[in-house]
Amino acid sequence: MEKTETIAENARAGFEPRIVAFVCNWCTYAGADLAGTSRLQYAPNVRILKLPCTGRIDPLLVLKAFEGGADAVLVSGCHPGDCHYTSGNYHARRRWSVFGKLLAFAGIDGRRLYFSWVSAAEGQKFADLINSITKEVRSAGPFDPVNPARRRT
Amino acid sequence: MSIVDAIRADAAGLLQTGRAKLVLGYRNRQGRRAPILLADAAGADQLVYDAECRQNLAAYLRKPEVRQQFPVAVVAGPPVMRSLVMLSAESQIPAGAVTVLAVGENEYHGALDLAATAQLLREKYADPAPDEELLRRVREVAAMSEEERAAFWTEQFSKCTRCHACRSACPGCYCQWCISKRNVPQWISTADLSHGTFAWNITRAFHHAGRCTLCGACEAACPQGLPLMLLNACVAECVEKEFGHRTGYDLEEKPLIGSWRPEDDDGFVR
Amino acid sequence: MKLLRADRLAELAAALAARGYRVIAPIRQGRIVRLAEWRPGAAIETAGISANSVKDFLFPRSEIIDRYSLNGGDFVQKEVTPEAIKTVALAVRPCDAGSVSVLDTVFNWDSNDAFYNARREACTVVSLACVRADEHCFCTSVGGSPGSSEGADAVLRAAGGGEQLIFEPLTPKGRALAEAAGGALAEGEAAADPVAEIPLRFDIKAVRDWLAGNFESPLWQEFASACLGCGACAYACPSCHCFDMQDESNRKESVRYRNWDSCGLALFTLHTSGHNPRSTQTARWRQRVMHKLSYIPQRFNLTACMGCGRCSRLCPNGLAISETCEKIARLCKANHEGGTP
Amino acid sequence: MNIYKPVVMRLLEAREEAPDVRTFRLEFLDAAARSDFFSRYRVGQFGLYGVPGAGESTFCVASPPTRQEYIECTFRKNGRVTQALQDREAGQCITFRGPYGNCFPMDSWRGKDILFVAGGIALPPVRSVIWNVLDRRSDFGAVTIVYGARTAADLVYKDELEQWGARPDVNLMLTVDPGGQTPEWKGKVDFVPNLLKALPAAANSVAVVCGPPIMIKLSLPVLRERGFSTADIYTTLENRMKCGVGKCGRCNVGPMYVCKDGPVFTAKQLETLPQADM
Repeated sequence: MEKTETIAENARAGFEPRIVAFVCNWCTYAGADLAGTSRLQYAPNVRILKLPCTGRIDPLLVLKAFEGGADAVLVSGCHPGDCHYTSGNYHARRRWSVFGKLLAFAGIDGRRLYFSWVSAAEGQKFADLINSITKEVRSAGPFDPVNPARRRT
Repeated sequence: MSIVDAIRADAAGLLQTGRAKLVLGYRNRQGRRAPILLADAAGADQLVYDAECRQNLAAYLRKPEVRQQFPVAVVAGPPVMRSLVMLSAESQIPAGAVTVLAVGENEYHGALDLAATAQLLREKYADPAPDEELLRRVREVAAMSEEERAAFWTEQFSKCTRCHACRSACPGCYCQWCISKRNVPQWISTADLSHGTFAWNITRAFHHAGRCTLCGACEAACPQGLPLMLLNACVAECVEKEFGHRTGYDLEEKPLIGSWRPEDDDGFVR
Repeated sequence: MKLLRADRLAELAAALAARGYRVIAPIRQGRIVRLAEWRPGAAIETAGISANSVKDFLFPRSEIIDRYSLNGGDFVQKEVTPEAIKTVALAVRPCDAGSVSVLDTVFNWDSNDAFYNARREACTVVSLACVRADEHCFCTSVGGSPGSSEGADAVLRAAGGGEQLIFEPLTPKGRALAEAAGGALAEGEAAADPVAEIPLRFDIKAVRDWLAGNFESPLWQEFASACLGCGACAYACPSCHCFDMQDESNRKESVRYRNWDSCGLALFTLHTSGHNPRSTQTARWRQRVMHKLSYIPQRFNLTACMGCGRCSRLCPNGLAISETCEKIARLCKANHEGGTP
Repeated sequence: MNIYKPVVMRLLEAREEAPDVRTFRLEFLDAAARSDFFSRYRVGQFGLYGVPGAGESTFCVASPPTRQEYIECTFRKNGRVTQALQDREAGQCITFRGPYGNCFPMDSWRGKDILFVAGGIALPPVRSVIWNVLDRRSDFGAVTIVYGARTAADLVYKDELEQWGARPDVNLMLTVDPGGQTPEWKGKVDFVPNLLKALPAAANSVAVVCGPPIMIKLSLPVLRERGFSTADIYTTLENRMKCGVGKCGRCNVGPMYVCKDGPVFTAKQLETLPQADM
């Protein structure tokens, strides 16, 4: 597991990506919780927002995150079959597939929008996921002023 | 008998017998084509039909003034027929409320009910010739870098005045409270600034995933000439490739985003 | 008399831009000709009419009219000054220039709208008289004309069979522009070409009389039957001026936008209780026609329709003020001659 | 001068009048704004009350010009702005624009009998006129107040109703719609228009009528039958408004702009307006 940087060290590197993570309450949030209780360190750049299920994570939330200036958005929930509400993640999967391609077509592509399955037991996977996404976004650089969804007033 | 004469005869017949209280068709208007809502048989000779008829008449089925006149008849080419089948699959058309005056590329199929229309579409118009020019432009934009694509769409959306002609022209946009009208919370900004027009155009295109028949009415209606069909074509291509879904061929088709299959692809999920 | 070669309009634009004017002119963008900011190298379209009008630069689609910084329940009001860039609207149509008098009246009767007036002061309107018209134009039926100079600070008139353009300054702003143009305008004599022939399509007086007494007429249902209730006609119309005010905020700041609005949209008159005085599209189309051709004439003694034909060209469903007026005029003629409508 | 720029007011007290209905008592933060307001305010005018980030809403000024320490407004929580307003606590500020619109012609009523008719949440615009009349009681003849609501709980200004009922020089008739009464309800149980039938014929009197459209529609014929001419019946119109200064076109009904030519109209004027657009 590679050494994670603290905020102080990041600041010297200059660009600090702001990543918004919409996660489902039953699996990924529990996984993130497990990462915390297992003392796993992961990049502090992520802001985690808990929703009942990936089925409830609306594309409007993703647009609102980019509008507010997110450098990247992660949407994560239970593996197919594990959903507390049986089929929330199946619906979400179709929605992500179409919405992801539409946003990519409009200028918000794979280095800005990430989807993942993280179960309640995968604390390690969650920590690694956040670290790798942070690294990718840092190399991609700030999303402003390219971000087409950004509020400019 | 020419196609137009056949349409006029059927329209007059339906109005006289009362099988339709209103016929939605096209009229000649100073050389261009415009929708006409005929209530009396005498006016049937105003009806015309040719490739210039681009408005999707299925969009009128959400108007209260039209719904009060059910049953109605609709002059429909393949894209409009598919929209009618889609609307029926989404429970927007009561049984027997719509008779379709079905017109093909160069053939008139008579007055059909929706079941017969879906059958006709499956037999005769199952795989319409793709619009090569449109697909070329979609590839052209898709080939751009992320920065170029973002700049391209920011520039296109900057002309959008949020007049919602695209929403009014589309049969799929029948929500009484469109998301853009909601202000608690204000999901989509009301201003025509970049964040408002981007969120509006992307949300509009996404809400038609698996529901759009690529009829082109939205782009034709846009006063500022935005290339909306690029967004629709991108979504339609993904929907057909990923889920094998083609809109408007089955009265019982399940909504794309509202249904799922275990074997749906999720290779893009980490 | 000031003259310039018709194909050297871009040079006039360049000269004015060099003197600090933001130049707005009809420019082709894809299949649409739009009034947009002129950039060196862009060709100025002198044929046809732009999809949008000079209204966009006097009364923009969205404008911030109030700004607050927020701190929990408290707020601090911030100064908002109207933004007024020195602008020249070059080669707009006489109907656009004429619409400025409607906007001036509405935004200055009883109280003065500082935002509109700031832009209006900073804008010089140069209209280009029409030598051709299309089947949608009907300015002559509403008191306008293809060569009118009303509302314009200067008029460009084609001369020498379209080879030349006469630059006719009319106001101090127009004269200041001629002076700023400098070498781009040459001295000389030329006779203006004849303006377009636009047949009278209806008698506005007969239409207005009919409107005054026929609010309840069932014909409105037929006039509005094809309308699907979008904002295309109102947003393209040079004299439509209705607007909405919406606040948008995040935790730290809130702005109050003034946005265009349209009586054709259902939300325009919807009460919070759910009651909507104009609940049908028929009532909304009636309001559009009555407000322009009956109510504003009664209040301000001017017609709020310039006959530019934009609603007729742009409406996806073929509605048009001119078509409704023609039907009404035919009706009046039939009633007048005792025939049944 | 930015005609859309509001002034800031502090919320002194918020009183719960009925379910979801609250009365705000507001004071101007800036003395100059206060004197400017009261130099122009006449009873019947309205204002736009706002919360930055939510927007502005239109209500009448419910307190009379004879009381210049504060202004009051009463409103029901129904949408985004009224929700934001009702979330405000005493001591916090809101924005205000006004006074806008025309007023009740009080001076022309000198010496006349006055009948006030109100329904439900429409009492506030009438209440400002009632207090204005009662503050100059000797200028006017007999005062009759007929006020009804769907249920007893929906009656607003309950304490003031008692004050008016206790006054010898005011004839107060309270009612609730059938089925809206509570066991201890002492007032009448009937619709407001029916109460008007029992009134004495109008001699030298004017009527102020405010309420839901159905109440006005049923009350007008009864008042006409009791001898009120349409020129003597006044009402306020509640159109949707945004700018309040005759620019945005939203409140346009017929040739009238309700925010400039109204909100106070006589029944005679209302008859000239297109009824379908009301």
